[in-house]
Amino acid sequence: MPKTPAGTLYRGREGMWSWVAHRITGVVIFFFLLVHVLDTSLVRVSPEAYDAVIAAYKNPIMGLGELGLVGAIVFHAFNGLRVILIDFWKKGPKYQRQLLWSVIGLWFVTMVAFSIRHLSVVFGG
Amino acid sequence: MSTETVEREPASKIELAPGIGGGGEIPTFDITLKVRRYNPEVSDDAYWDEWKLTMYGTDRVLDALHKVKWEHDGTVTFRRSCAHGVCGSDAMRINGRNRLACKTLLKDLDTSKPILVEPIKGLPVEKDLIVDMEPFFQSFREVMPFLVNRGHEPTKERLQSSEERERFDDTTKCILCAACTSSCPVFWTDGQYFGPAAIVNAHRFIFDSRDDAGDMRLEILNDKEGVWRCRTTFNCTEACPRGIQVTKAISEVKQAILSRKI
Amino acid sequence: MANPVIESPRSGRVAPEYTRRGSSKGNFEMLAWLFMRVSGIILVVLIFVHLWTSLIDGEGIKGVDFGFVAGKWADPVWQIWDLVMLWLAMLHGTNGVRTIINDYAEKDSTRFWLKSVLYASTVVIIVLGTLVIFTFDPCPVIDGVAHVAPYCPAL
Amino acid sequence: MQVHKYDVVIVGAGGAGMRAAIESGQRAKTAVLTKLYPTRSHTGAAQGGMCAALANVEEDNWEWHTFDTVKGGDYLVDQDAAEVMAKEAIDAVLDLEKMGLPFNRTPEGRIDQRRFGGHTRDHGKAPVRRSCYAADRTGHMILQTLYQNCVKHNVEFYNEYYVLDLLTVEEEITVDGVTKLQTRVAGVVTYDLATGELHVFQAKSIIFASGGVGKVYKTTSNAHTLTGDGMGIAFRRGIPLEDMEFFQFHPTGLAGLGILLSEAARGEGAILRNSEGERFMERYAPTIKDLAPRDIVARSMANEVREGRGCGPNKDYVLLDLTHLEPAHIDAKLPDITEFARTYLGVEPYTEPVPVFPTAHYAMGGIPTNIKAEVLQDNDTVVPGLYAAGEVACVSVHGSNRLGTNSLLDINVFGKRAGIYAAEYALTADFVDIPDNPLTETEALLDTMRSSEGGERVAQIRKELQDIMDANVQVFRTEETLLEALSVIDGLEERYKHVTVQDKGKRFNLDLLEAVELGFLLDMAKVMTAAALHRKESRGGHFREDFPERDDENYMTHSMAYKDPTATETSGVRLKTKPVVFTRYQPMERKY
Repeated sequence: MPKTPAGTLYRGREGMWSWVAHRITGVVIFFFLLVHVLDTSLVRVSPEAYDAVIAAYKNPIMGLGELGLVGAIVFHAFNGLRVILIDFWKKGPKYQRQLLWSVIGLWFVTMVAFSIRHLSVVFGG
Repeated sequence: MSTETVEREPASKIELAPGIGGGGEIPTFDITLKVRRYNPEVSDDAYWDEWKLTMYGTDRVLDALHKVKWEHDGTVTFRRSCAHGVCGSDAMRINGRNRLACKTLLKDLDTSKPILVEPIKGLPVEKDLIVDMEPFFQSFREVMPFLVNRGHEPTKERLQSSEERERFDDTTKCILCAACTSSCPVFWTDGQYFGPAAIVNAHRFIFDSRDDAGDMRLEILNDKEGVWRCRTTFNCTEACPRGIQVTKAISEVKQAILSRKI
Repeated sequence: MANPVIESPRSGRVAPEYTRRGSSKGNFEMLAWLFMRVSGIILVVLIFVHLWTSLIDGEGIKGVDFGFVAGKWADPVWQIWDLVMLWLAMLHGTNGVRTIINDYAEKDSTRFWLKSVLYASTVVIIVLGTLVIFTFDPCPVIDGVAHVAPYCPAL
Repeated sequence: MQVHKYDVVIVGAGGAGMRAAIESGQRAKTAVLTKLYPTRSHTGAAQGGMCAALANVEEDNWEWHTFDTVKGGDYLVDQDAAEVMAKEAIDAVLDLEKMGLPFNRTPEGRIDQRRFGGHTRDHGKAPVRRSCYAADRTGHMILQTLYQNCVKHNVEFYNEYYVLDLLTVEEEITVDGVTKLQTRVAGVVTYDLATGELHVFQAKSIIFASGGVGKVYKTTSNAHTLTGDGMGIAFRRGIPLEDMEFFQFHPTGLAGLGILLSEAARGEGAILRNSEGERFMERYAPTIKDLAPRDIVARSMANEVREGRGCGPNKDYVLLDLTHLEPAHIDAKLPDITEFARTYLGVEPYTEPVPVFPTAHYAMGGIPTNIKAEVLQDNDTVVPGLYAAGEVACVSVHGSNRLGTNSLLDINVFGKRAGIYAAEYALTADFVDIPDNPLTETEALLDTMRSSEGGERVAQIRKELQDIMDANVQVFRTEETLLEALSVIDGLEERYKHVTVQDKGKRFNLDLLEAVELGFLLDMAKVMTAAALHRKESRGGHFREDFPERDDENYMTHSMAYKDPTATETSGVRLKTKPVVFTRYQPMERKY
């Protein structure tokens, strides 16, 4: 790229920010996936090794991390379905904004339900 | 379109509601205009310049720029021509979004804060608000943006139904201002992407019932820099000063490629 | 004071950075695009069920241990499930990261190295994961010591 | 100094320039020079349509079209040219359709047609549907279609190359025993806006298609870039300008802004009302009312305002009423202009009438040409290799008042002719040698401006020029207003010598560009005013209140304005006359 003086951030709207979020959550999930396959592979090393590592997932801090991860996955999934609707449903492009608000609504509901269950497990007895 | 016109003769005289047809004193207000300046003849660095101006209610951003150029600083440089949104010369980034300066009324912006004006993104800046448009037009030229018809040339016009014409009406509105292409986050990355404007202009011919080169255009846009780089961010649709449903048009091209390949 | 040299005539001359580097033949990008959508839909189902069983069902995350995995993989359905999930998720993710590299790597060499690393790790992870699923032994004997679990055959 | 060699060089990339380029590019080595980018030209702003007697929706023929054009131009039209235009209109429309222009269609799939001001059936009996259109962006579609076809035919464009001078040489020739000086053209000098360098384009044929001069007025529908450059360059090089006193004011410009609302609005049924709610055009043109030609409507509007029936706080505009039309109909036929009303005035045309007032729109006059688009250096001597088409030219098909849609037709018919004849000439002719030191005058012009410290601002002089032209050389004129205008322009010209540009750089020095353009504007304002002073009658777009009648005995002639520093009483403009060509229609009273 030739030298272009950097300007302000482009003020895109829902479509652009959902795409940014989609990219970021995608990368986060991908890196977790790499780690997750590796930790799961420990089952081939020994049950103890696997249990030791998995125990780490059960501490409260990791519990919050899992919450974040699930949040990322749920958003990526719902927004991915939105993108598919935009691509294949005739009226998708027209309703892309409403679709995004639905995604956010569904995400919120899902995450509230999941948080209640998951945090009570993590922080409960 | 049907040819019927309203044949009912309008009344010779009507009562006009008081104050009808706009009017009244045109209010004035003060604005701060900040323009991103860059002149490689003087310095390699860009900087912000600002002016305080008193403007009228019907003034547009272009009027403010003209006021600066004509009354304050003649070196401020930008392109413009028709000044009412049909020539596509003055696409620029106003308060962070691509707009035509001649179609953006100052009163519609938040005048309590400085109004930021920058060149459109992703094309090399040449001076102040002027960017090199050649890469943009190159992409346009590459999609075969012209009618190709292999049939016999009729003596009169080719027939086309209103429905067939309606199919591509939206994409014929394009004025090649580059607001869409330079609003696309994918285009900003490396400038290799064909960009929304080129696809819009391909769409205009792909869906024209008189055209025979749709397959070739679809093949061109099936490229790695073609439609598949579109990430449906809708920045292009929102930036288009002509209200073209750009993202939808791109989607339709994607589907046309898919349905032909599979 | 920099004195810019602007080639002339400028019209019709496109800055080299913008000249498209050859065109791609074939439908790879189209297939990749399509794959993202198809795999995406399948993954939503696979992963949501996976999350349900691991994080919500039973004791939630606290219930996950070696035994949980072993119990699951004793059933071939779950083996296939996880296998498909592994492959689709890895390919989906790899393709996603590939587009990101394509978008943001500025130099060809950077792009090449980043992609090489990406593809190598993808292969390693997919192979490793596949092997783990297929060679998994729920009752391993390590250093002559047998793993003890209710589902293991009594010695 | 860089010298480029082409068979044909076209100055301007609007409708006429690109139409010519499509023809010439396929026949000879052609370059198009434009100070903008191709699709930025003002052709794109034309809305309503392009007339041709296709007879797709009702009976029509090209002779009626010729008659309407002649009558619309108040019989000052050269009828041979009008016949060519009306006859070739049909092919011009079909050519565009075949190039891909998306015309609106009839239920049978043919090109749809609608009514337009001054276009009538059978010599004025009733309005006729003759205008072929693409919604209300016909000009936009023509411009895009022509550019698309230029891309198709690989036409070479030099974008943002501003032509500043025409290189001419004079040679003595003897015709019928009379010896005179024949002007020959060698090429043009251009200023590359991106780099600030001068280039010479040597060419066998040169086509001027650089558009109009609307920016001499303040309230205008014209683009900022329409500064009469082509006319100015020709004038400075000794070529006369024909009929410059005739300038068209379009009736329906958005009040105060000048942005155009197409005549198509009235073609689709919109009407004009004054402050009393009266449809006043019934008084001025009882037969075709609101669809009378533009000069008549504009004058009627100005008269309503003058007699105190204007609307608004200053009673300075009238209303365009679309409220009796179906919103769906408006959306289908007039989407862009209703958006203009909403965007720029905040008026909702469905429910509220739109404030409008005449806006400076089109120069009927220009560089004189014959029907082959060849430029004339006097009443009958052709300048070999020099062509002009479009608004910059005066063939004269518009006479003293152009009919709506005939400009889009003009550019297509005479643009095509210019392209063909220019290429054919170039294939047989030799290059004329570039004169020694071709850049001297241009360099001097630019250097003076760049180095001047006189402190006069371009914008200030231009504003004063536009103000005086708006006030004194508008719809109504008198000897008094014109003389005053001329003396003001003289004063401005004096001040222009001390004009200072702030931008001293080379790259994209648009400050300098505006200063140069102002020079052309001043020249053209002077020519227009002097020509208006010369014509002591009222005809078409030129209405002298001190001579309110048409005077066929003394003024059934074209005016030819020559640059002549000795003509001090008219600021260096010498006026001569040129006979009008009559073929089949004799002058009659012009009533609608």
